[in-house]
Amino acid sequence: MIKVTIKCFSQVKYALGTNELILELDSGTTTSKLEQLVREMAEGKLDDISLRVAVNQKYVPNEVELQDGDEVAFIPPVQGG
Amino acid sequence: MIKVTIKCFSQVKYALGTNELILELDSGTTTSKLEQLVREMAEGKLDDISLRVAVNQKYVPNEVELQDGDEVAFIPPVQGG
Amino acid sequence: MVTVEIVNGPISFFSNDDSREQNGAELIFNGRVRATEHGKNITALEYEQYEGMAEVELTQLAKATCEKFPIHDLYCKHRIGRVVVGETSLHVVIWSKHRKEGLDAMTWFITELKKRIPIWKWAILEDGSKIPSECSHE
Amino acid sequence: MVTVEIVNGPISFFSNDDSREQNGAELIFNGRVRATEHGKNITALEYEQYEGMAEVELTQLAKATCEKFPIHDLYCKHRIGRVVVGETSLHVVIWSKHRKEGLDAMTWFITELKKRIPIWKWAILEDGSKIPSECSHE
Repeated sequence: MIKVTIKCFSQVKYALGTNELILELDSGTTTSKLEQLVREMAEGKLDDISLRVAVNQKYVPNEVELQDGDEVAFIPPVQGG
Repeated sequence: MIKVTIKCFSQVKYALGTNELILELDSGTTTSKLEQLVREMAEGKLDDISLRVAVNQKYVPNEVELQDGDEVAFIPPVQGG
Repeated sequence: MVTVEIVNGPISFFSNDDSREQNGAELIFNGRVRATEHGKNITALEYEQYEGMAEVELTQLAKATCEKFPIHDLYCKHRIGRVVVGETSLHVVIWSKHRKEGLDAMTWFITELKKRIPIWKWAILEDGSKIPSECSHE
Repeated sequence: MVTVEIVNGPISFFSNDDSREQNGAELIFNGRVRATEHGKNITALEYEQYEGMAEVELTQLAKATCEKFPIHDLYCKHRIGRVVVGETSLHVVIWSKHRKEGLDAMTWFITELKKRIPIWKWAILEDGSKIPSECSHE
């Protein structure tokens, strides 16, 4: 098992009602699998929202396998400026 | 005869050594004819310089006949900014 | 050279600098909070950041802008937290030899900022409620 | 609305205005005198204007810019007389709803200004002599 921290922002925070989740996952869990889990937890509220993935505060364009202690964020469309 | 004032700026001022010329010209003198005269007075110093014509402080794109009392400027490339 | 700051509270603008003898062009962009956001009347925006990542990404973007365009310096401040209508949330200054590269660099920098810097807006409505601003690509 | 001034002496910049509730973008351009002009070292530029015509043309251009682009306001000050290296000779502020039209309007306004406003530069060289700056189309 691995433990990962999920940082929640904007619509993800709004949908899940929390800033941060700490989850225990099976070893070998990928970012795609975790995104699917997060979308299920949001009960449809994230269905129309595209999410980019950041692992340890860096965008990762492709699916990667998560490691114990990783910090993950599913980044909804950004709105700086 | 008509009397016109020629305002001189930048390279025209530099070439003719004056801010202003007042000339008496034949009735019917055109802007093109006056430009030719000014270029002759400059003794070649304006040969490589394109000049636009303003009459009474407005650009005139085409040749016009000058009137008594007109203010004329032969405008070298402008350099504002 | 780049200077990037993410600031919680009012932005102090970068001060005027007459010592730049080779910088013919100084271009300043101030992004302000408007009274309407996606058709809704608002009293303020509340900017949320991914702390750490936002500043790192913004600094990288500023450096990339200085490499992509022949500009001398780029300074940027982005405000976080509550910003009331009329106040400045984003302040960018670019110095360059001529205006063209400054304008091109400003256009690119802000466009990319709006694509990749993890900062989000929450709309504060007239009744005091707070909701995520809808996604926008202006 | 446009405000245009041709000023003999240092320019005071337009002051910050937080009351603009529908102007998301404030874009400011400051054109500065550089230490070199067409490869020559200079200590200052001396700007000459066609008095009367320069201000009329500049005002017309500012109005034309507000008609051509969906911007709210354009303020412009141009300095005349001697401007030492590092100082600002041209100060333009454009307010608009979004940044894009502001950037486009700024680009067009300055490009046209450099084509048609009857203002010229004299270079003041290090030995104190004064010559017309060569024609430039930057």
